[in-house]
Amino acid sequence: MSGDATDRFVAPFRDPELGRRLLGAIARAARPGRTYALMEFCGGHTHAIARHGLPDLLPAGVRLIHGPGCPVCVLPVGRLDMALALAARPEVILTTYGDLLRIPASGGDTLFKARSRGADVRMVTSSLDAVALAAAQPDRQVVFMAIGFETTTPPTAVAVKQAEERGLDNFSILSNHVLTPPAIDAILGGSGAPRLDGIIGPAHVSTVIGWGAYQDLAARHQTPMVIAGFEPLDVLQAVHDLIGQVNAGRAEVGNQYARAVSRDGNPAACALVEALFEPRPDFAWRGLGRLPRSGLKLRPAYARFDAEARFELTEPEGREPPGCACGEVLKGATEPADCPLFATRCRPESPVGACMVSAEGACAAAHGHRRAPAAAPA
Amino acid sequence: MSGDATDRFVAPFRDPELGRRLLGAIARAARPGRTYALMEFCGGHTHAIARHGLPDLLPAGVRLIHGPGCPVCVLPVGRLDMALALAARPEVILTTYGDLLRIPASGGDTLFKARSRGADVRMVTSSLDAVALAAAQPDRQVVFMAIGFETTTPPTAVAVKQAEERGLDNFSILSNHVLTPPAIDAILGGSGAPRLDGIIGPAHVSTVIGWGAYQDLAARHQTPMVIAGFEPLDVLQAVHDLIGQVNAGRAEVGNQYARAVSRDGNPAACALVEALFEPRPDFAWRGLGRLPRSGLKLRPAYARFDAEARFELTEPEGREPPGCACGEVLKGATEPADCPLFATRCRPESPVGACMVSAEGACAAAHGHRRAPAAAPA
Amino acid sequence: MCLAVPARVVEVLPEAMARIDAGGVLKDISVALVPEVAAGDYVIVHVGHALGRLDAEEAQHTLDLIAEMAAAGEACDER
Amino acid sequence: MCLAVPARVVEVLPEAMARIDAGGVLKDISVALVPEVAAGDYVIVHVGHALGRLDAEEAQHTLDLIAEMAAAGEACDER
Amino acid sequence: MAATMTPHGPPLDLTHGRVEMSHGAGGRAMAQLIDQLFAAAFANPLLAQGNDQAVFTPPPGRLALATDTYVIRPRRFPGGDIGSLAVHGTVNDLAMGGAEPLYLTAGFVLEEGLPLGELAAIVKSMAAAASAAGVAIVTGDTKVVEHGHGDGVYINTAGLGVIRDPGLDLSGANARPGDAVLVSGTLGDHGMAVMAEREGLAFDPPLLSDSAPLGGLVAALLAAVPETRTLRDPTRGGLAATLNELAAQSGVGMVLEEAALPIRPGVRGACELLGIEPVNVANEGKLVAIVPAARAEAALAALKAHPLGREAALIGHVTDDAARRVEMVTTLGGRRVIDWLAGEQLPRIC
Amino acid sequence: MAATMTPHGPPLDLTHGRVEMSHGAGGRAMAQLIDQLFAAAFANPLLAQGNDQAVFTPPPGRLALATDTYVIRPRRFPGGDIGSLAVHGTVNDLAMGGAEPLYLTAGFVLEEGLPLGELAAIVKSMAAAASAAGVAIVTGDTKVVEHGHGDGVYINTAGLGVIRDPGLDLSGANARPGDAVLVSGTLGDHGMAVMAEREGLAFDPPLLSDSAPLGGLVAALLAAVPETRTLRDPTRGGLAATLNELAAQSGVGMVLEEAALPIRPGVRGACELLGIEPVNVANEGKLVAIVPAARAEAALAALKAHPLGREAALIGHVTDDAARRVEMVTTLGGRRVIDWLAGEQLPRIC
Ligand code: SF4
Ligand code: SF4
Ligand SMILES: [Mg+2]
Ligand SMILES: [Mg+2]
Ligand SMILES: [Mg+2]
Ligand SMILES: [Mg+2]
Ligand SMILES: [Mg+2]
Ligand SMILES: [Mg+2]
Ligand SMILES: [Mg+2]
Ligand SMILES: [Mg+2]
Ligand SMILES: [Mg+2]
Ligand SMILES: [Mg+2]
Repeated sequence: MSGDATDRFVAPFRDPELGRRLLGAIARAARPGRTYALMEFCGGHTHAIARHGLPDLLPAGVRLIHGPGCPVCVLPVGRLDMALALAARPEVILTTYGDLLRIPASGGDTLFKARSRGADVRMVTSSLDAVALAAAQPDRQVVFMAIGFETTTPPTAVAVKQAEERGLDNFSILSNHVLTPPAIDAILGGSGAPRLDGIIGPAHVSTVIGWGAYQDLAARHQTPMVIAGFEPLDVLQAVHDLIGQVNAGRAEVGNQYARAVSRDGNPAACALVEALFEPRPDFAWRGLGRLPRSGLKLRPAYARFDAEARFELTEPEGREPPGCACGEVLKGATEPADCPLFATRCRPESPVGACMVSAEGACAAAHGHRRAPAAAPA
Repeated sequence: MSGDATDRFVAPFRDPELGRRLLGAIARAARPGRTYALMEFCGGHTHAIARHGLPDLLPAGVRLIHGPGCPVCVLPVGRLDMALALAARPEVILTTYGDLLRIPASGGDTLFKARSRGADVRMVTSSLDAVALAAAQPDRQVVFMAIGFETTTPPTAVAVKQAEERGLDNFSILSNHVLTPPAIDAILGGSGAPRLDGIIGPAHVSTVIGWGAYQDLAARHQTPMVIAGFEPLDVLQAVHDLIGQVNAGRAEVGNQYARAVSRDGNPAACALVEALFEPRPDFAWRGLGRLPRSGLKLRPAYARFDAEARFELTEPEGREPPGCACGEVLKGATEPADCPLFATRCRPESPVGACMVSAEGACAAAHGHRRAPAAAPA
Repeated sequence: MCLAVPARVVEVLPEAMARIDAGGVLKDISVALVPEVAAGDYVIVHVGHALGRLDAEEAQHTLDLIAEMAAAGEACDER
Repeated sequence: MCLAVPARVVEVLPEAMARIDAGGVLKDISVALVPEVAAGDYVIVHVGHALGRLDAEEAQHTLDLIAEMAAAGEACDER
Repeated sequence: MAATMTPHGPPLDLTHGRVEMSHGAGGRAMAQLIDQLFAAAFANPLLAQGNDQAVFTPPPGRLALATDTYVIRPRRFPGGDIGSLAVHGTVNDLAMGGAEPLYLTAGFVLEEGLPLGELAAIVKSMAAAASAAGVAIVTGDTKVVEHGHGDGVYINTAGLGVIRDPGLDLSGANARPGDAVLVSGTLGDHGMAVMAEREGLAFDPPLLSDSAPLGGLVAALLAAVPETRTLRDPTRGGLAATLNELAAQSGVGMVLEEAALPIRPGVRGACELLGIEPVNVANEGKLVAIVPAARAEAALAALKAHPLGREAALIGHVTDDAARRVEMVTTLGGRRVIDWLAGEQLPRIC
Repeated sequence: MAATMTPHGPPLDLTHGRVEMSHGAGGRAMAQLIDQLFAAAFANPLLAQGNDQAVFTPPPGRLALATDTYVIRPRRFPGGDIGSLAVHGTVNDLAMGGAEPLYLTAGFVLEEGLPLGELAAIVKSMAAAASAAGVAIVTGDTKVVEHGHGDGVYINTAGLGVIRDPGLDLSGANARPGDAVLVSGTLGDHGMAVMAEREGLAFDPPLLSDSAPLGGLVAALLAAVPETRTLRDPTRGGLAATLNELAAQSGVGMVLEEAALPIRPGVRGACELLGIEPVNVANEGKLVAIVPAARAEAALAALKAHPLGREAALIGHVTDDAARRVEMVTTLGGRRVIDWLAGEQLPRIC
């Protein structure tokens, strides 16, 4: 039975022949002369689209616009500066997911650079690794720099719960968890963003919160949305469905990713998050500004696990990288290649902005996976 | 003026021509057929004698016997086991003089081996380095494994005083300081030791406590003693003087090392040691057994700097290395070369006993500096 | 960040852990978020946690829909 | 352990320290145990501390004694 | 590193002994370590010369010189250890130039505390790998660094080899538009076998590093296709780094077929799980061969006929892209650039 | 290590930049480090081949191969740094075999956090030393280890040299009873200059490491005394280790005259202060020569005529002691054995 999860849930959704036929169906569905501006909200979709080379295959009128759905890309510099300040404390071991280590903070500093200066910064692949580390190193303060959308919050909640059960007094989290609906609301309602004809909605976020969470948004902004998986056929089917809705003048929430997503999501995960976290009054998003009730912090009952309380941190005014158009890119208002620094001063090995670092960042996707223009030799 | 201390106090005391003439005087002074069994108490003398190749140059009747005056050689295994137990504590940085790192403890363990297992053991060249380390690492417990005769105790006292003045609460010492008069008393009065005709007395110990400290011993045991410096002409002059006393039937304390030693020594150093330290009821010496009032510990007023109190240590019954004749060698009862392990199982790179490790140990001196018999190939 | 992979639960382990098989790769993960999970179930795995169960029938249904949609288009073409 | 070397005090420093010259080697050591020491004095240095002062006249006196003793012996030989 | 022929005390304690600073201090303890461990395992006449340098008369032909340092963690991994890797990695760099390996030098940086038994096992593995690759370890060096300044053991090897064919030129600058790009087997086995150890992943079926000496495979290929343009082993940085290097060096582009890349299911699965790409994962027993298009089938056949090339594949071709891009046609027919890794991904895999 | 000819972003920041893990990951950051730092400093045609191996036609003659790894702390010391030392140490091991150095390989183990500016200075020093020694660094390797797993930088070099005289044999096995033992200058300057940095010692007059390439001195000696039996550089372990090695290898004994040993006052003073012996302290620009007794004066004259041998001295002779002891007649006329160092004394001096 080895590999059968892949056989059932991955391989068929990458089938070249079915893909070819689906692309044919899209080409036929798209009305000649009409433009379909579709935003893939999730960085996961951005990554999949680039990795499978989909833009070249879609009809000219179908334009895919990268959204702000990359948690590390939208994290404002001030939050990274907080992590750097924590990492500089000798008693602290700062743990986080690998994505975050290379993101430029104020002045171009990064957690990797902090580590090279001697700070104890460690990459984990699971929130529970951070808890295990705290248990193993009782004389150190282990801080988990928690980040992510609704997908990633429940694993953080499990970690806090576990730390509570194990009675650890040296574990805390720096919560940067954010919520997708306020961001989509801002994109659809805000100024400076392009007019969108439809949205490819979050995959694994929806596994947790359910596709029902987006119904109000679609209706309010009269914009169709299709929740889609991260395989290429998932994306193509969502594109097909959105074109169909646009053509029909509908604005519904479709669920292409029914194998993983239900209307209500994972109630156990939602309940755990609800028990531990509460919305902050507002939270800053790179590109989108401060959005009300868009970020989560631990409830007062769990304040002892909250690094902001434990270490009396306040969020500094971070200095965003000068010249970087990440904010505009994240709204879909600017194409990465239109940023003057793209592929010249800002390159994957020497990124200026977060969007060039994360594997799900729009600029990294544009630089690494597409047919990038060659840079001039140094 | 550079180098003038050497020109005045070292070079002339190594003068080959004067040495040759002094050796002639010794040859003439030694009565034919008579044996002069002279013990050099200090390891420093043992080292100097070997380093300058003196035994070959003395008349056949003059026999130099190595004494127990090597503080690391006489340290019983149980004290080293205490240091190893301390070093194994994660919060402890154990500091000590380099001589001690390779001395075999119970089961052949050493501080170097502990370090290779991950213990934080650091060599210092001054007691004050340990204090500086404690000041620099306030979150660690710095223990100074203090060892030595009256020479080395005042520097330890200065360190404790400095830690007190700087208000350090993470500095302590494991005192292994011992006193020379009880050891000389045991050698001269004890059984199992050879009959000695004279003693070459401690050099730098006497700088501190003065030559007067030995008058009672010389008189009581009717054995002449000459305090001597560590240069070859110092040793030869002392030998000449001892032969003269033996020939004349005298038993006085002579002071060959008048450039550094007075009758009363260094009163400031003595007063400081007196203020901080008190004699233990007894202390164990390898070879000589437990000698009353022969070891020093911090006075109760300084107990917070005493690692034995702070870490609630008791001295375990150490296991001396099986087969090692160090105890007998230290009393002068056995020659190193007569130990069955000498130069076979016990070698400088794989020492069995302490006397093969210390540069001042009788076995190391015999192995390294003399015309040792060749070992059989492994 | 939202990288997640499908896997089959090989064995449920104590303390809300399970051994999963993701494309021939075995790993121990937390199933604290899917308390009802059993061996043989399919789950979606994210940062060392099962986020939810996967429904093989729904997967097949989606594939059928895609095939139909693609075929419908081609049928149109053939006309 | 009782290794100690003669040195000349080059400069007395604050906090009971001094810079010494031992055969062309300069080092900062503690002079807490010889509080009265001054630049130009000779001291004997052990584990980073001056243990006591050295007396150049006594050194010369000892050397004279040795020379005398050796000469006396040789004079005897010549007899 | 040569034997000192000096008598020692009791033999090294390989059961409880650990590396101590004295083992690197140039004294008796170091001489003993060298005699009883290194000289005993690597024994050969040149090493036995016992001098600071090995002296020999080279065979006729051009010579090739290569070096690599091995800092891999964990030191043992499924399919090998740092000792065998330190031989394979360097003899393969020689083989990629068409050179037959003659001699290796070995430089060890040992961390205080390394169990002597583990060092002995590594040295034994190194000796066995050298013997299998037909190369002699003729001189060496041992340093010991304090606990906390190393990671058990780092090994540098430098290799000297001979290129017997006077006309052979396998420089990376030789690729020409139209040439075929081949790989000698599955991608990413080494890097993923190593990474899995660290990430607590297991494989069903088990995954082994591909670490192996490639001299025989190269000889077989060159015998069949002497027109071979260039060879390179896709180690650190994986296939992506190697092809970008070759494209830059030759001033060409390349296009690969995603569907043609040979990748084991376990490697593919682990890459999905960890969010990385098989083309960025290291190999230690694979080569990339670029041959004239007309010789592609012959080259493929020659590779497949060798035990280390059974899963060889033709994966793409060289283009005249002035921008020297390496691109890939995806299984769905799209195109994307295969870039170098930007930063770190698989630390310490070699 | 070869230049990749790949375009990069902004140049390395040598003022504030530090080594990061990405600099060893086989991707763009590593390629940039290699291009902008190593390839630029070491530039030569073989390195510019840009392949995994440097290929060349050797000159006629026998070849010599040597390697050493350099882990010295501090990395800069009076008279040199780890970069120049890594060249001198290895070319000297070649020179001791009578070989003229041709090529070096260079393997770097960089610790995360090393300031790039410091690395650049070390690389520059290495390039200057190689150029002065007439040797080209033709291939290399860079690894990066995590903070706390190295000590800034460790460098391995392997050297290939040519012995042009077909009759030359300088093996350590050639010493014969009656031969003269010479040393080319003062003992212990390197080890003591390094140790003094760590122990907070200063010198008046200042003491510099003797680190230097000895090829020219060897050539001068061999021209004057082609009958020279053997040469060796008394590095780690000092003169004592070197003479014991040679005694063991040749099956002879030696007797030295303490009064004949050339030792600077500062080195002697520091040895007294630290309780160590100058014969156990490392040198990096000195050689021991053993020559037939009848040629001792000619050898001494040849050494003294060279700038690196001005303080050369005849220090003793070879005996037929079957126990292969190295002994010393002390200034007072006594005798003692000069043994290997038993354990550690001067950690990390090379
Ligand atoms: S290319 Fe770089 S600088 Fe420009 S928007 Fe993207 S991340 Fe920012
Ligand atoms: S030779 Fe070794 S075993 Fe024998 S007495 Fe001396 S130290 Fe002990
Ligand atoms: Mg996402
Ligand atoms: Mg003494
Ligand atoms: Mg290489
Ligand atoms: Mg390689
Ligand atoms: Mg290679
Ligand atoms: Mg070496
Ligand atoms: Mg060497
Ligand atoms: Mg060398
Ligand atoms: Mg050498
Ligand atoms: Mg390499």
